[in-house]
Amino acid sequence: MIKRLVSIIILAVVITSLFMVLSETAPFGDDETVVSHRYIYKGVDETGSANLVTAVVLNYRGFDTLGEVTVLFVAATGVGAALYTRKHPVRKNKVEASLIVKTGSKLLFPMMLLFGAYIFVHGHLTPGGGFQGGAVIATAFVFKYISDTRYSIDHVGFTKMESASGMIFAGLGIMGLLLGGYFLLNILPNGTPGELISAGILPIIYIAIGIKVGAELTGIIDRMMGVEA
Amino acid sequence: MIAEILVLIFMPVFVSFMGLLFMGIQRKITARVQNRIGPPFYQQFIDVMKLFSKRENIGHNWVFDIGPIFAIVGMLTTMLFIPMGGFRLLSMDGDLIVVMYLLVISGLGMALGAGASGNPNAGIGVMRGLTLMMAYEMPFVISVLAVMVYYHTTSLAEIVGMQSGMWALIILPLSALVADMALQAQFGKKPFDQPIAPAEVATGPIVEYGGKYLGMLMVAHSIGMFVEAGLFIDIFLGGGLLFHQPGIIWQVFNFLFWVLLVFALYTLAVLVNAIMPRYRIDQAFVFYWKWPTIIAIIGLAYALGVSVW
Amino acid sequence: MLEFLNPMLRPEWMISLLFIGALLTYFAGKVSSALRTTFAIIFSVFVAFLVFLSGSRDVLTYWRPSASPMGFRFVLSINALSWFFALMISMVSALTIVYSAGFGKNTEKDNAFYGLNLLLMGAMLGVVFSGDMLSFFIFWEIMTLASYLLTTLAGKRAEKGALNYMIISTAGAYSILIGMTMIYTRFGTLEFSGLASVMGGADPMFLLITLSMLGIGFAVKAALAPFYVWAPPAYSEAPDSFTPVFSGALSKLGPYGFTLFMYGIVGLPALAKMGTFRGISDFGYIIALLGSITAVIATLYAIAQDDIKKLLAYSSISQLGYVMMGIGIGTSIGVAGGLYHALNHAIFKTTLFMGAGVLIYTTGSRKLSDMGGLGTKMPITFLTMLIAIFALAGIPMTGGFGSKWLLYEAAIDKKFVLIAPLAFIASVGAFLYSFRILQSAFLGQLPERLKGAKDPSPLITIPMLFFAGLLVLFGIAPGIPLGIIASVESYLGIPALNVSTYSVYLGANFGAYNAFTVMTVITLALLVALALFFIAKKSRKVGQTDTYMAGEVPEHHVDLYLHYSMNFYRPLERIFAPYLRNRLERLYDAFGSGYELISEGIRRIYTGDVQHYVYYVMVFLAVMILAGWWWL
Amino acid sequence: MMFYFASAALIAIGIYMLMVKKNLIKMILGLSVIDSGVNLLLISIGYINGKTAPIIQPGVSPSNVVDPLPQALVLTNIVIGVSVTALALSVVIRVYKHYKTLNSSEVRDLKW
Repeated sequence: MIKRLVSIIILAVVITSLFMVLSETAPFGDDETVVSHRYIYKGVDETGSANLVTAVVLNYRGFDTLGEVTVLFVAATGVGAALYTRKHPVRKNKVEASLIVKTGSKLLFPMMLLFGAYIFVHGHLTPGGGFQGGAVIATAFVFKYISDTRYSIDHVGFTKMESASGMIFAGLGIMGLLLGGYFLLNILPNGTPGELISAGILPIIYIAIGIKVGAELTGIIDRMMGVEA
Repeated sequence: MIAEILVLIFMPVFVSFMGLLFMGIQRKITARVQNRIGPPFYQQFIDVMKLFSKRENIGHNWVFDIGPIFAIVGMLTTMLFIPMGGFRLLSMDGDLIVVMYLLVISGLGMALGAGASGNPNAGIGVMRGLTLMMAYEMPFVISVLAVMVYYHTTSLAEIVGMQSGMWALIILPLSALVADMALQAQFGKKPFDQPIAPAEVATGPIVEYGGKYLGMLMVAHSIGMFVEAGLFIDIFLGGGLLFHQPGIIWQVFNFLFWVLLVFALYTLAVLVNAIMPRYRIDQAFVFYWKWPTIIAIIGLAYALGVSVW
Repeated sequence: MLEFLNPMLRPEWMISLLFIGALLTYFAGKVSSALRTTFAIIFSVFVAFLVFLSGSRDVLTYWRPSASPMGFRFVLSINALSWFFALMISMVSALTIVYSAGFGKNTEKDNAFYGLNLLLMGAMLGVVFSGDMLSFFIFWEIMTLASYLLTTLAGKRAEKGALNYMIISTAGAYSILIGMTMIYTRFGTLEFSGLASVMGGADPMFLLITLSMLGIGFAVKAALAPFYVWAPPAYSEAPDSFTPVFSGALSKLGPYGFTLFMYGIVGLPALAKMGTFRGISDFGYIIALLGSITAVIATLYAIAQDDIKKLLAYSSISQLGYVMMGIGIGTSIGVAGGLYHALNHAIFKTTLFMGAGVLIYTTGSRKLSDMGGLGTKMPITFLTMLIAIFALAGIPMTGGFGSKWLLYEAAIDKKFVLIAPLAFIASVGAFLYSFRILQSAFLGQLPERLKGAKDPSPLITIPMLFFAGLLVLFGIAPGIPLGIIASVESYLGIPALNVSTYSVYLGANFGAYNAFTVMTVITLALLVALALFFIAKKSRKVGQTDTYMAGEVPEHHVDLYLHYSMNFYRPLERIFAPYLRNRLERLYDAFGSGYELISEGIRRIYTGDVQHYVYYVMVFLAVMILAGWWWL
Repeated sequence: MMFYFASAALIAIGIYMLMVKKNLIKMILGLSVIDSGVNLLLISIGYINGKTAPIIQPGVSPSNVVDPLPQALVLTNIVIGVSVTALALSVVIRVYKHYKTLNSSEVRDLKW
């Protein structure tokens, strides 16, 4: 009990001061920062992407995103390593899903895939992008796993797809290096902002990221499902 | 030039002769102190004659032969570098430290020869000799250092020259006292005759030597007596210079006075020898590193204080 | 005649030749061992020859790598001081490589041995040739690493000693690094030539701190008083054919560092600003005092050793104490004595360690009490070691006397009544331990199992004979090395010594030392003694065991009793034992275990419970925030 | 202001879970809660009163959008958070297999 009390006191101190500092230094609803100013006013012209967040993520901070993808990849690898079993993991039958779930998942699965693809293809136009689309795709596979106790993904195919998309990302970056002198240079024309085919290489990258993230997250889920605990 | 060469030839002969004579006399004195009759004073000459004319000599190997040769070489060389009364053979070139190192040649050569003999008694004797050397060098070096610091020179000739007014013995009595204590061990007299202790290690390093080897060692020893005593005289007793006028006559007188001083120092050591038992080697070591060293340090501090401030 | 070599007489050539040679040697060993050994000998001897030829001509080389962000220039230069040390180092290293080739072992380790030896030689030359602190430090570290690896080549037993060496060396290197950083932040340059002009004007406190920081690093290599604990195990456990370099050449880098920084860079006037004691700077006086104390302590330890390499290791420490004493005193005589003694020590200690290697190879034991009577079986080894021991003990006729004499004169000249007696006593002690080697290894009775011992191959004896010859040459003509040293002194801005080929003249207050006169007199006396010896009846040779044993028959216990070398200085050891029970080692041990105890205590906060760690983080955060509120 | 308060509360709850709960899964949940709190905090720092999402389209002028930078950062943070959670969960699975417990104070092999 005393432990909880102490932790509450400590937390009160930390959080209160955090709150106070925040409301002093960055009052809620204040104007944008200097860096953002540039992004907001020049972003569309410079990148051709209507979605400014995408412009920041993929163009201005594209290198960060590559790193981020790497982190995800390392995490997936780590999960694989932590849950490694000598035999190929065999899913144990738990509770058989009900008819409604089975039927619903069959109905929804292609739609969810399509929706995920829509999200990452339109990453430069609407809210969303490769990561979100990938997550939606992974969710579709979760449905699959829930509804069918014997279902398992095609590991080889997924791995190949993931590698290929990763290589597309890195390859685009290197292409920029070769053609223009620095990494991830936008080598395609910007086009008209707001149209589907616009914003240079950004849609391609987002497609690659979407596929990669979907494959990785599905891989993680597969690993965790396959554990005999 | 001719005179100098004559002196150069005459001096070693004279010194070894006088040394043997003194050794004979000391045997007589010791005997009288101990209420014995003792051998005649010329006994040493008879011994040396006999040893050199012995028909059969026994040697071991060439290193063994080095011993007596080096003993004589070391002593002769050292003798030529110290001022002897009025005669300064090569001492203008000489330096106190050079002399002290030259003195070692004889001992080291002796130790080499003794070691090569392969007799354990010789080994023990050498060990004792070296240990004793380390023991008495401590107070001796400090007291000599006092003299060098006081006169601010390391040249023997300079030291002798600077004592023309007053002997260092009077200015630095403590250092002189300690140096005399060290002289007892340098002479190899009781209570510091552990290296050659006849009753324990069959006279130590020289146990294997006989015949001409022993004869050479006796000659070396007699020269060594003059060298060791002469060094003390040069450092503390004004080099035995009684008359400071130039001229060959005065020089001879000075030399005779020097020989007299050597005899006096030697007799003093012999008298101590006659009535003393022998220390164990570690007792001797502790003795030298205790009282004489403390006295020598006080003497050195005194000399430093007088000369610096 | 050798004009075509002129373009190669540049420091960067010599160093890179050795580094390339190290690689070539190592990989040649994979092909054939004979090729490897030939390569090693050719490269080392050739570079030693180049160093010899380069004389003391002033060659200054600047080299700046194209992408150096800080804009440092790497400077290599040859001047009088560095040439003197480079000559010493290259001579010892090259001849030791020749020497080790004589043993002709063919193990995989030998590849590394020769390669590392060349690397070490290059690094040592780099240290002395470098003209700025950065390259000095880089070469210094390469040197430490190479010598550490070489030491570990001896196998399991050497590892502890090597680790000790590495740890203390690393501490010393950090100390050097700190001093270097302080100098750089103050003056903005690391080049010696630039520093020499500005360091003199620095305030005394700054000089004292930087010099002490650098000095700690150099003192480790020079095995000076509180830092010598690594030396005995490292010297004695290192491979037998590496110890000559270790003790002969590598240890000289410590004195080199002191000389360079105290006199070459800071200079005498600036040193004097730190406060003087009877005409010399306090800093120098402390170094000199530490040196003389080291000399005495190490001598006392050396007397008690039965292991020949350990004895020589302690002897090295003691002799380096002399060198430091001379360099610390810093007068014309003192520096000359120190540098001369460094040269002499390099030569005679190399010879002695080489001889020790031969003895160990022959007898298969490092214990002196296992040897004996080898003098007649191995006359060349005996003679060379005898000359080296004469030099070590400072007997006139060998080089060792001149340097010791200069050192005493320097101490007495300044009336240092603390230093002079210590130096004298250490010298007397040197007679004791050096005679122990002679008595135990070469004199006395020959054990039965060593009947077949004989002198080793010419590859081994020639370097030893060369060094012994040098010692005798220096004994007769001290003007040859002292002339070089006089030019070093004038380079350093110290009044140069007044020398001619045969004699040294120090001034009115000192007797001159005329080596030629001494030599002549000794020769004359020798003639007299020989005449006396040969006029008398010829002696009959009898067997070694045919000695006076008071009626005992010696056959049964020849090995055990007739050879008196077991516990040779037992009485002396008994007296000193209570005072010398490895006090310093115990001090370091206590420091180590105390540190371990504290760390053990700190480690306790890692309870293994993740939640505790969360607590630590949060408490720390809260404390920081509260402190922040408080202060702001 | 509400958002600041909510995010602070979320962070506080997450840390409280870390500090008090013994169950490893609950601790990971706490970590996720902290994650959400931080995300919310970043997003609300970037909010500007009366402006809309940073997507330039007809009817939305650049002077009328909120700060896109924190949103991009949050995007990154979400991915990192997912990675961390996945890795932590898999480690917990491993821990459970090994120790047959999820109680953090019983898993003390890290001790000394």
